[in-house]
Amino acid sequence: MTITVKFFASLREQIGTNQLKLTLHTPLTMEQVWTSACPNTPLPEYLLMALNKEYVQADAIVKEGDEVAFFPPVTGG
Amino acid sequence: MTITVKFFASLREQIGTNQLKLTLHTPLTMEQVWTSACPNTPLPEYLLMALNKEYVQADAIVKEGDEVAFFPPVTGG
Amino acid sequence: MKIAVTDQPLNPWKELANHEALLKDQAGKWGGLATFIGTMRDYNEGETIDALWLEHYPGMTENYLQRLAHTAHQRWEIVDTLILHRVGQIYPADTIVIIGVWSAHRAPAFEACRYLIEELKHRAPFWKQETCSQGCRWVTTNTPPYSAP
Amino acid sequence: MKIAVTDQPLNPWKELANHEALLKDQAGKWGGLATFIGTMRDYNEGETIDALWLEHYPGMTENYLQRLAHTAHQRWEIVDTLILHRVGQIYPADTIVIIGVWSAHRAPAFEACRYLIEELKHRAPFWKQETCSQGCRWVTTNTPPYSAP
Repeated sequence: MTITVKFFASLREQIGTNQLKLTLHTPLTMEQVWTSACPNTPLPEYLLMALNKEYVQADAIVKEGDEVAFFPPVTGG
Repeated sequence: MTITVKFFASLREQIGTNQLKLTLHTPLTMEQVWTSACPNTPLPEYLLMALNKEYVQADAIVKEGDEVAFFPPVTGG
Repeated sequence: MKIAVTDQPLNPWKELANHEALLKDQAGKWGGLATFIGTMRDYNEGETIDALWLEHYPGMTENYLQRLAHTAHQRWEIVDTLILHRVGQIYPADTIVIIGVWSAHRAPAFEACRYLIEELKHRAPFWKQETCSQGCRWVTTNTPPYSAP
Repeated sequence: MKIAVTDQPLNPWKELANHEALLKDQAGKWGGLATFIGTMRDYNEGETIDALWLEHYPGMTENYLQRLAHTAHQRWEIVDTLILHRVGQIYPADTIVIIGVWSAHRAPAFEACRYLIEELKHRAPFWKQETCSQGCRWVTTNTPPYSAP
């Protein structure tokens, strides 16, 4: 099963890509997706995460075709 | 000594004039000015008063050439 | 700082744009503008209102608004303030009042803007007379004093 | 209710006037419009800022703003709401955000307007990168959650 993982802002620069495709063999939590996508980077302390464009917690379950996003605290307005 | 007395809004209609000149023989308080200007009308409960275009209390002293105004609670904005 | 009372129609967008253009020297210094635009409703206390007559006390009203603006500038960190108020005969959907507060940050802009409209309604010498099917009546409900945060 | 994210310059007066024109049917139903207009300052934390790059999460950002507007409509008695936000490359004095809340009364207009800008700053997926003489840096200070009155 394939999912899309997106990174924004400083995290995009740190990871070095804005998007990658990940093939999973079993359903994972958001936190496990982070570890699969960025095996060498520990989970940042102030990380925000979204599943299919909705905020979720680290234990949310990711399924086939989902869009996952990781990003730093927001600073708009 | 002569002073000007102004009335606004519903009070102007009630008194029947927007302005009158009053000749005083001695300094009066705002409340005494009201009684001289409107001898038949008791002081309204929610009356506001201004002396030379500044809010004052009923015991403020009126002097030669002053402009006195009486009006109801305000309702602008 | 601009304060005005006028018997001419007020276009809020034009007034705000014109005033902001005067602040050109300070462009980049403010990060927030909070505005309040008061408009005539066509109803009040359950009744249809056809028109409004707005009376003021020439001289005292302007002085009072000027003092309010000064107080706001002392109390909050503000770049500039605009207060415009219509008088005379007005009709539903006409603009009655325009308040604008420019500030480096949004909190003082919001707080000063709210303070100005509340104090204006509570104490500035304006009086409204409504015209409805039953004739004319003076509005009597005064706005209570405001305690700013 | 209009929500938009755009990489084109925002003229707040034109946007507000255009949106209000769409509410023509309801003219006379609102008595107050509270707006907040956020503008790019040319300084931040004591340093001169030359430009700002504003990034967002297409799709999620618009959804999030839409949800905020819905929440405001449920919580306050509101006639209509406008939220516009700029993205991409911007320069000092450019408009970043426009919020407008039309309501029969001023209290809900003010409160909902403040709520919308605070929640937008706290949670809507936008990120600012500042360009100054020392180069580029991502802004990191997030706005704390807001408790509406």
